Amino acid sequence: MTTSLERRNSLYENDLACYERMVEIREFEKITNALFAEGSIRGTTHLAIGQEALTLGIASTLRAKDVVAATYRSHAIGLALGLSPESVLAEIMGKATGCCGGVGGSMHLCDTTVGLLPTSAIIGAGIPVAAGAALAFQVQKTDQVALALFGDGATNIGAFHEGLNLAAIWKLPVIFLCDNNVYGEYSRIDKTTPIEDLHIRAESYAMPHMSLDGMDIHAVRKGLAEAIERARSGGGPTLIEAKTYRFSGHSRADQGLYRPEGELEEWQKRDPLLVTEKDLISRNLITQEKIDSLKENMVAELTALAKKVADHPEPELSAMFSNIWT
Amino acid sequence: MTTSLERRNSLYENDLACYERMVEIREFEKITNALFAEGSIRGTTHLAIGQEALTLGIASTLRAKDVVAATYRSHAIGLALGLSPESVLAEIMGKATGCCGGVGGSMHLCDTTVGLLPTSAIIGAGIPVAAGAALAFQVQKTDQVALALFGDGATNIGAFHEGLNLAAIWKLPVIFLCDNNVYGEYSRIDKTTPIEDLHIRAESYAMPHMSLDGMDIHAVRKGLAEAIERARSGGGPTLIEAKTYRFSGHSRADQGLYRPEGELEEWQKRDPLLVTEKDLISRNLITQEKIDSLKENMVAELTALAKKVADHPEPELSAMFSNIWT
Amino acid sequence: MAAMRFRQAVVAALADEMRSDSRVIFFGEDVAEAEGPFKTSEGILEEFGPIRVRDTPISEMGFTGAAVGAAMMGLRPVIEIMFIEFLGVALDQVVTEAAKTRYLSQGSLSVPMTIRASVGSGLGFGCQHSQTLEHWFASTPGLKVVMPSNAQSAYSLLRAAIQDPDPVIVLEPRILYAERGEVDKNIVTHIGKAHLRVTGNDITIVALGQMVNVAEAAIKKSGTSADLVDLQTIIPWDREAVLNSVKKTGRLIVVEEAPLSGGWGSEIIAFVTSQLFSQLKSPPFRITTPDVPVPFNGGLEGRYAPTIEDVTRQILYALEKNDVPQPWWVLEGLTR
Amino acid sequence: MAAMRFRQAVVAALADEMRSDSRVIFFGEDVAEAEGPFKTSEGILEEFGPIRVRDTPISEMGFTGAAVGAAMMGLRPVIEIMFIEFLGVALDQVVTEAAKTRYLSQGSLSVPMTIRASVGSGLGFGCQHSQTLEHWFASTPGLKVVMPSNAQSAYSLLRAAIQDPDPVIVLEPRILYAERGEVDKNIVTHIGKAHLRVTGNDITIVALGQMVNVAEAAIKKSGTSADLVDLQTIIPWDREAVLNSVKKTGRLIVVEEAPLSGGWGSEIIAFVTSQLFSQLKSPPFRITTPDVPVPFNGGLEGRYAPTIEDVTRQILYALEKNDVPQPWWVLEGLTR
Ligand SMILES: Cc1ncc(C[n+]2csc(CCOP(=O)(O)OP(=O)(O)O)c2C)c(N)n1
Ligand SMILES: Cc1ncc(C[n+]2csc(CCOP(=O)(O)OP(=O)(O)O)c2C)c(N)n1
Ligand SMILES: [Mg+2]
Ligand SMILES: [Mg+2]
Repeated sequence: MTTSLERRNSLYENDLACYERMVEIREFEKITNALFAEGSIRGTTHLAIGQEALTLGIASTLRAKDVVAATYRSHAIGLALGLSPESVLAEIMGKATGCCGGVGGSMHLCDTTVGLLPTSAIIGAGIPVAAGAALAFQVQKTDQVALALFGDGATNIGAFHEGLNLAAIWKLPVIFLCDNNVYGEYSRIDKTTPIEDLHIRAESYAMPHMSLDGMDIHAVRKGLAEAIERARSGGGPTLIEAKTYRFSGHSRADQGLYRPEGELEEWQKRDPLLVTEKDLISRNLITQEKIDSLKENMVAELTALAKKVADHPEPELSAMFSNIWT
Repeated sequence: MTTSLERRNSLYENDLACYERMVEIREFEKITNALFAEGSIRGTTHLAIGQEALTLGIASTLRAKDVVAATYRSHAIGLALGLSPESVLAEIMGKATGCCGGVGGSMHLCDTTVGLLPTSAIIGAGIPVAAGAALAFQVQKTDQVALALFGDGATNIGAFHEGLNLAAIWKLPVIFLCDNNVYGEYSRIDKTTPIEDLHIRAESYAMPHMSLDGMDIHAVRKGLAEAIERARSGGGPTLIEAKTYRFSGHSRADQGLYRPEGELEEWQKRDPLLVTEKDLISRNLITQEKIDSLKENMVAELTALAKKVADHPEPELSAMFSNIWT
Repeated sequence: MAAMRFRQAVVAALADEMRSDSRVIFFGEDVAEAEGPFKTSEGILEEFGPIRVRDTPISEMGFTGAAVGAAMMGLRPVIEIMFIEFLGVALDQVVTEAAKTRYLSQGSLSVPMTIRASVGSGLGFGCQHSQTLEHWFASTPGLKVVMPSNAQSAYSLLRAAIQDPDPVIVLEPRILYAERGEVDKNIVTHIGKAHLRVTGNDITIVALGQMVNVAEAAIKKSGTSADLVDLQTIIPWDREAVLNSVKKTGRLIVVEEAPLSGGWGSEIIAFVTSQLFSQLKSPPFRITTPDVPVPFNGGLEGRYAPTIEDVTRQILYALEKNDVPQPWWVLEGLTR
Repeated sequence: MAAMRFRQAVVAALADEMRSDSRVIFFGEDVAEAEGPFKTSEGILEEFGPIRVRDTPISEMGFTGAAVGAAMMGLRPVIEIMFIEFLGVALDQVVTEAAKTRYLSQGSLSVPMTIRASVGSGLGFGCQHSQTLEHWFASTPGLKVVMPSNAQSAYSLLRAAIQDPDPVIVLEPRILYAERGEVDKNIVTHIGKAHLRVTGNDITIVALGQMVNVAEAAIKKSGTSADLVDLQTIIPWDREAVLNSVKKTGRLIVVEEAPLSGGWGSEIIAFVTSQLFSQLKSPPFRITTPDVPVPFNGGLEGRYAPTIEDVTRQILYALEKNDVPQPWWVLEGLTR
């Protein structure tokens, strides 16, 4: 069985592998949605359909020993960083075989072998935590970096302001990556935020910042590489705003009906899968037939996986009493 | 006995009265410091010596029905808004005659007859509260405005970020007045904040902003008037940074020894009292003799007041159990 | 009398208060246009408009503080905190500002604000979205905290909270939002007053929120004659009602959706013991959750809060043995 | 053995840990160059340098969260929260992030951070700077909370806290910073273990922080033979030590610098009552502060926390009457 680290390492310098992982995420999210609808998943889910280029750009640019503090919108970043569909789905279904033993659920994934810190379900909480991880790297004089992945809506919470200011004044090796998918729950970002380009908030901390096309993995890699290089070389933090779009609803059964007519369709024209497929085909790295069969196989695999995971063991009662205090 | 409101109203269109109030504040703070040193005041004190032009600029520009959410550095703003030296000193000395009946102390002054909300000893707390007061004015369709007075260090707390963003998106009639006196406790602002001009943080909220000379009452009035006019006319909030300097230590017995050689002296050349005296003399509104006698009398008055307040009654035990719940 | 869901009772109470008092405004995250993540503000924006009903940015400290300021100026703000855990980024405004305002202003200002927050376990939201956290508001003179247990108390308590001149926190058991119940709009509930849900003679059971329903079922199941005191207000709780019941029964059990360590029930036990020591026929005790984070897995979460079966077992043990039963996790050897 | 002030014991413990463990770092507001608002980090920056010892912006959420992240990565951060009230703007990072990390990472991560905060009344800092607020951390599996009562425990508990693999909050009674005491650096204190300050037979008195000294004086003054249990750790508290003492004495009083409503002592009373009901010779009770904000005026603040005189009165009453005395504010007709 391949480990998370192996799955992660397979992505480097391999655009085809990254594309396959994007397809995996897309189909995984669709199946998760179906499982939730049929009642096989309790609680909630937060899908990242349409944002696959962003998570893969992160996973194929950061090194496995760098760390990521992400959010409840966790499946995609988890799979991208290397967690297996089995360990993620098992966690979402509360199985003992899940990456958190089934006690975490959809909002809380964790796998330290690929640098995924426990994802937080509190808006902004991961921002100072990532700064703190970077502080440790600075003190330990390693060349690791930390990355905080958060949404557009999170730029209005106090922890964002305090975390960025602290990282700037201490020149910490951390990247603040804002996934601007246009919505915070059911609110369009312009309803809650008086500026359009969120990355300019970095000016308040004299921090370098940029915006990039979150639908294009190359653009994500390029911008991220620049920020990582700065962080590793002692240049301090960067705020990156990735312009993306949440193709699915916010969570659970949300259909996203509050979105203006045609907005989704506009963005779907730049579906990261399409963008990547065009690129790969033009570089003769893949054919349409391969793409079709790849997707078919992925659906088949994940459908089989879902059946298999459904039969995985539930956690023992003792799991509820473990890992609380030493 | 003159009321707070009368003392407040005496300031409007009266530069001489404003100057006298500045002298009152200066001498009041000195005596407070002496009383603390000799042990007649318990707890702590936060003086605003050197910042008299700012508090008087506020008091003579805002109307009495507008409200102010200020901080533990409360004596100066309290006296400027109209509270009597007796009610302020009595509060600082914990007397039943204090503006909070002696249960508040130096960090907590309040007088709703002149719009002073209970001053908060928590950094940044008054910022969203002021926005909320402004929300009430907007809903009630009055033409009142709210003003939050806070320090340079407070611009690094989450409540600053959230309060400004909320006020901007709702276009609330509120003025955020940052008293940049260069220090937050014992830390020079540049040690904790990567930018020099704090007012540019308003750009994060597409909010109008300005910086002004906090040592010159005319400059304070001019900038404030512009912001107030905008707020009253539905133009929303403004962030104002008043450049001032804390002549005294942060609190209690602090001597401010951490300040760079000569920095205080540089700023003292622009002592707001000197600046105002020059102005008034040049306009033949006062003479040096008058100034000298005014200061002499003020010292005498306040010295006598201190003796008198020392004999004021202590609060009854019942005060401790009053005004908690209805 | 009308049958409605708990969440509809919340909407009805808010709407009735907004109709009868123009000072009442309402805001929170996605409460206006989206009508609330739990549909607890259906139709509110439509009826009362965007001046009085607003969506906020994701800024709990900002909008909670704004409610404090607006309340000081004479409005009656009602805010929604989607999950009680989110007050962890805004607690200062509630306990250090709002609760101290009347005191510091010597009564010249008050903070008549209402904070509605969904609480509790049972829906698979995980350890950061499933706690009740009443204890955050304890030891804070100036605050009041209530928790409804059905549609009727959801309606009556929210109306009482909005009318109250002090800051009131309404903790709504999320798991009950979909529950149907009869609501009589004429029933007026007073903050600080408990409701005797069941009356009996042999034992007094004190509960709150969703545990009231669990306790009621357990009383039936065990076939005992018990007083079931639905506390309704946790701060300040109805000492008189509890003392009177225990004077009658001589026995006391508190059923809590709160951990063994730190749960609110200890105060009930301690106070009653100090006051009625000689009248107690058997040791009073608490039935609580174990000292663990709320687990996600359905099987585990199903054991987290006291269950009908376990409460039944403990009631019967107490009455038969006149002694204190062991919690299930001790019996099953899972922890001390 | 060395005589030093409480605040110097804090400095000594931090310095000794920083010397013996390079993973220990320290930051907070004005703790480096200014050596701490209460001079609790004298010489630390000078000895350990600006990489390990830092001043922070006024950003409790930011730097508390940074400590959480640094601890996850293997450092042992110690942070100073100047006044415990300031955690009201940062509680989320402590109770919802740090306390859940070990659980959510299934033990692959831990958060060995120490939060030092000054607490308590008596110095005229007013109602927003004088509380103890232990209850904010209650009901939070994963956290530990300790409170020293003199220079010795200030030293030993801080060392134990820094060495502990879990997040530990050290609540330092501000009023004790200037107090002198003997410190034996070889005395090792374990988190979760109480200290029997005084031993006797007739009654068990449980106290914490500055109240331990008040209780000790009251025991002397009343001339009673009492066990005085200095809890030292409030979460998780030493159930065994308290039970053993009450088994011996049959009587229990808790002396708290916490309000009648919501104070931590209720848990001690409730637990002991459930466990030792039949062995209790008289009703256990609490001596607390009244349900009021901490008043500024010296005369009023002097009555806020239990005084030697009042604790003496209540101990004597309990032993003579085998009953529960009234709090002073009831006797004096000030409130119910
Ligand atoms: C402090 C806090 N407030 C509110 C919430 C509820 N909430 C969960 S997700 C969400 C929207 C966040 O939007 P954004 O930051 O854009 O991230 P996205 O969900 O779009 O990825 C909100 C408000 C929360 N989890 N934490
Ligand atoms: C949340 C919070 N953190 C820390 C403090 C302690 N504190 C009191 S005053 C102060 C300095 C504030 O500096 P600034 O905002 O510049 O205001 P100034 O004192 O200079 O007027 C600090 C850190 C506090 N009161 N509240
Ligand atoms: Mg978003
Ligand atoms: Mg300052």
